[in-house]
Amino acid sequence: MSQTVVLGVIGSDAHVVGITILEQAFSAAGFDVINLGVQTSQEEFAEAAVAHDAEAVLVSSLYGHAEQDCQGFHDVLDAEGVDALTYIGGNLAVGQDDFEQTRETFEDLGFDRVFNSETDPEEAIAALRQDLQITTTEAERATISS
Amino acid sequence: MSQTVVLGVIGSDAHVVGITILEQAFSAAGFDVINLGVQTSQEEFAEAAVAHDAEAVLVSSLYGHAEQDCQGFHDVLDAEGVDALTYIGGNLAVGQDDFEQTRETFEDLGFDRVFNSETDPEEAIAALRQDLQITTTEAERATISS
Amino acid sequence: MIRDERIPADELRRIDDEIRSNWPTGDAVDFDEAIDYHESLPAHKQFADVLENADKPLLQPRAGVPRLDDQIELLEYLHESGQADLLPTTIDSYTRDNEYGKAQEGLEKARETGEDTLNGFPAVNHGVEDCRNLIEAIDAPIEVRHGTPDARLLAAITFAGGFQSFEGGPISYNIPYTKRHGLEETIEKWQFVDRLAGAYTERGVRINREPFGPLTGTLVPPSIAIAIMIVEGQLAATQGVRSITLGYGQVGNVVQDVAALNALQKLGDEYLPDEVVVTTVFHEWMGGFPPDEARANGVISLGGMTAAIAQPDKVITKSPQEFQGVPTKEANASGLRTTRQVIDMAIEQEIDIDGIAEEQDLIERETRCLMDTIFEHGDGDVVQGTIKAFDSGALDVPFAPSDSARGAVLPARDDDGRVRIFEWADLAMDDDIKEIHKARLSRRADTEGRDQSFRMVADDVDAISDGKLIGRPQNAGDV
Amino acid sequence: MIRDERIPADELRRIDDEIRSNWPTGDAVDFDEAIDYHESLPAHKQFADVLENADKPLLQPRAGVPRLDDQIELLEYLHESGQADLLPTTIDSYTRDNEYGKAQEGLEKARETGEDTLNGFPAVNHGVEDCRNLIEAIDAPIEVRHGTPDARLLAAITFAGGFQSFEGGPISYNIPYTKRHGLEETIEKWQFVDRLAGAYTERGVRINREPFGPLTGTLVPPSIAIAIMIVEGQLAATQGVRSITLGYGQVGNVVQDVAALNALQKLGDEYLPDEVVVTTVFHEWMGGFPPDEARANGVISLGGMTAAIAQPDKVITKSPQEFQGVPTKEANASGLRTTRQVIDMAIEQEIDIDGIAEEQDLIERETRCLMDTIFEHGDGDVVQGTIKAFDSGALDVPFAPSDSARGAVLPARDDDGRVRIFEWADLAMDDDIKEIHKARLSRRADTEGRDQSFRMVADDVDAISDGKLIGRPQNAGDV
Repeated sequence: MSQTVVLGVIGSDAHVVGITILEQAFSAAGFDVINLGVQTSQEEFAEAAVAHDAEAVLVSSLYGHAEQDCQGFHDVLDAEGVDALTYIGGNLAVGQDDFEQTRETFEDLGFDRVFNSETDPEEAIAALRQDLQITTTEAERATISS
Repeated sequence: MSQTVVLGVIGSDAHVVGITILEQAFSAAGFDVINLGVQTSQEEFAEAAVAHDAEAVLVSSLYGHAEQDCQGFHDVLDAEGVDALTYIGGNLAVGQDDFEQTRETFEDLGFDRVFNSETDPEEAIAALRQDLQITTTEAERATISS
Repeated sequence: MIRDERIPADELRRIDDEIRSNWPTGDAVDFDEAIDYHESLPAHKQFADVLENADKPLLQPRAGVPRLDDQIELLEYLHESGQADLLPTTIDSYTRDNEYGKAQEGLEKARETGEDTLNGFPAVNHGVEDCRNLIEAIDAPIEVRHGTPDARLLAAITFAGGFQSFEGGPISYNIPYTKRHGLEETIEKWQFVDRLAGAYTERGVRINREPFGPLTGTLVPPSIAIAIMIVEGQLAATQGVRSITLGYGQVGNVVQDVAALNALQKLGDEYLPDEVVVTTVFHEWMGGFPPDEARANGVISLGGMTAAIAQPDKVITKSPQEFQGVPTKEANASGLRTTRQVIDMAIEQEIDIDGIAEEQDLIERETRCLMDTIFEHGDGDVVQGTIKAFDSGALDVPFAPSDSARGAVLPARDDDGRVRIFEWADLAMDDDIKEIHKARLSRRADTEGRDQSFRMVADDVDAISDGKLIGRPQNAGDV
Repeated sequence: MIRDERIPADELRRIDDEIRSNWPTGDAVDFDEAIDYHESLPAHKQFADVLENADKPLLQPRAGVPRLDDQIELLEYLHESGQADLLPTTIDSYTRDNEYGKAQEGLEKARETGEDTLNGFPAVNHGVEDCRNLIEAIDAPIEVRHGTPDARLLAAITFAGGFQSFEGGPISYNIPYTKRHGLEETIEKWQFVDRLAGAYTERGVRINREPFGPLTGTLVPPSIAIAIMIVEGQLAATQGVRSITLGYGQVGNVVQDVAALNALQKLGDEYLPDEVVVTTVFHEWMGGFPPDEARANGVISLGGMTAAIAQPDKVITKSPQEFQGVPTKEANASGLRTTRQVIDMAIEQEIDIDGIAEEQDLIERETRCLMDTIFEHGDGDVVQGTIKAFDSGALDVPFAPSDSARGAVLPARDDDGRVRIFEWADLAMDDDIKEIHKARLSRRADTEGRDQSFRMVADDVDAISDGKLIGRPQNAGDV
């Protein structure tokens, strides 16, 4: 059985291109992708994670307000009983000169992994496979059958 | 017999396009044109006017230093015994906001007519015909035979 | 069930009364008086006539600020210093969301502080009289540009206010702009807008309507854009609109862009009723811009060059400050003049590029596939057909944020930089056409020594802002 | 009598000794040591190799300031912020007039005051060591650009100083630049320059030579420019030069410009000896620019577009501040990046324009007429042929200030904007070719409802700076 990931753009951000490409990439890699689209609230992420028993919640943000949009996000997930890995990626801070600082900020907020906007989808997929302890072989089988 | 005009760019100015077009226009209108080209000194104008017994000396200047270049020009012409109409045209002053003032400056220097850079060759030709009292008919005959 | 049928006159009046009661400025609208007003405008402010009779592409920028006097000053500047032929009035976001109360607050604050507290001109709040003050102050035709799913009150007030051109449509102002508006809902709202424009038209005041061609602005395959333009044109024509400007957003490949503009005009003329005058508008590149004004000027100029060759009726220009958002008025005027210079230098030249006819033929065949599926989905009714085709995925728009479109279709550039379809999902298209796209993308994959994949899509999305047309892999890139 | 013959080795040494004694810095030139120095330079500073092996057009700006550190800073900026592939060092006017004393004064004043008291880099005064300091500081190849009729000492010092490319030639740096230098005189001087470049070449250090293609920069008919390029290429080849870059200045009609660049490469390969590697350089519009940076960017972009289609080996870029003279370094870099963006977006596209082959054929036929007349005038000797053909007017350059050319030929644009010859004077050209030009100009006259006349010439000279390509009469102009 394939693993499910929930994907969406948080807050009032309407940048759709990134998650469209992520959806393709994770689907091609054998994951079941629930794409919530743009302008997704914290509650919608939590509800979808519960409804689909998701292994991971992938949050995208490109308009520079990710920190505000993610305040209390992990409390909401906890309250709904979501037990999933949480990743966030994109342009996470306006004028992010020092990405290591940004990474720390979002790890402190509770995210398991933090990616900048230059990250290839493959990198996120490899990380998720590692975190979920999926062997490459299994994943490759999934890709071939997809 | 056709009338002779001497044409040239005064001083160290190397703008050749304007006099090239003037040469064509005056030739087509039936004048004999002695084109001295660019970077012509006051003395060269005077010598050519004497040598060719010119009816008119047409001075062009486009680089903004005409006033300096023409100081004493009419003294040089007088000294050589030149008895010809003198016209000047082009960009006669740097930032010539008030052309009437520029016209006055050059009339004071001794020029019979002063033209700005927007002047059509036809206008200068018409002025010269008037000043030389050439009838249009005679000039038109000249044009046709040229 | 909503269908492509003209709204009856009494229903038009009923809705008109209803929507005009949504905000106090609605009261001032008097249809008969508005007709007189339009008739009083000089010929050079009659939008449709000016556009349709121009002998070269007319240029129009984007521009909108909250206060009337600022908007007048801005448009005067763009007209004089930018030499814009047609002018815009871009509406603020609150108005687009029908939040007239918030727009009012913003407008009042703008008047108090002198700052631009709204991102556009709140025409509903300004009301009929101030719209007319704008129309009278500017010596050129002005179009309303916005992005409003329910633009009924905006239309009622701006039409009465003397505007004679109105951008948007039920698909083009829904799919790329909002997440949760249903298509059925926006079609109904826009039928009213078109019907109102049609009512003016019937009385001799031709309101020009302009569906928004670029859609999501991100590598939209020409045939998808053209099919949606035709549908919106048909819906408008049904309601009595007689001057329709179909739009198309530059993809950056000159042959494909010229072919697409040709196809847009040809299919528009063919699919729309004879009594409609069809014109075209070309949008300079709507995707990501380079973060550098010098490079942005290059992108703008390629648009000007394309316009000089294809000769659309209108060009919507970009500014060199596109990357950073709303441009200064100087940058906006600069984009206009750069475009004008390129067009005027190139337009008298005979530039016939090989392969335009073939590309146009392909675009037309694709568009017909989409139009056929809409027809079939709706059993002959274009409204039902559009709703159902979007629902089934037979019609789709790449990178659509809206829940009303699947957004499952994915484009990628071929080896020549033309936009092809990499992921068809359920898009209705003949197999032989799919094969052509596949072969073209395969050639690119060969050149780049990689498989066709969504990586190409991602690379292509960023390519122009990174200084190239095609998103080649980094290692195969620069020397 | 001067002929197209290689200067003997002893004569080369004699002249070299003589000219190096003209200014104290000449002493430091040591040919064998200079060869070692060139060999020590890394591959990416070997001008000819970099240029000849590039897979897309390389960009090069114009730039020169008096002080070494300022010149280093300027070139570094253009390389990094402008992304220039090749860099220039433009020489000051005093050096061009061989007034090294005045140049020295200017340089010393520049060093004292920090102001740019010279309009370029006085390389002779700087001498071999400081030239090498410049070469070493900049991570790209650098060309010497000037406009010097007698450039012998400049060549001796800059070649020894590590420069591997040198612009100019006996016709192209005479006819458009000065009034009173005889052709025989400049040919003799440039034979030495080429012979010296040939001496380096013989020792394995290929000095690239680049005749100045735009000539007077004002509507020069392509065939006239190409014929002069071929002559200068032949003269250089005779003296042993093996890397020659023939130049051409944009006229603004895309078809004619692409055809001309194609013809330049083809005829260059054909007329020059096999052992010469012929490359081409395209100069963005050298005529009058619009007094508006936005419009200037449009002119620059049309050049970029043309370069993307024709793919010359090198492009010399203009800046948006061209109208006002020497640009700031920012504007200079901006012109580079605008050009780069247009080229990189368009170069992978297949843009085959109809009529290029026909236009190229016409240009080639015209060029052959001119080459034939030169051959005949010189009884087989290209030096004598050139001198005599200019003298008789069989070879001529429009708007030439020099007394060495008649300057009686006059160009005008045809109805498509291509540069034709309106006044042939004594130019040697087959009658059927003249008829073609006449017919094309006649079509324009019909369009404009006026006779063919010098008014067209005058209007065309100003057209691009006025925002158009063709100088149409005002009354038939804008709406």
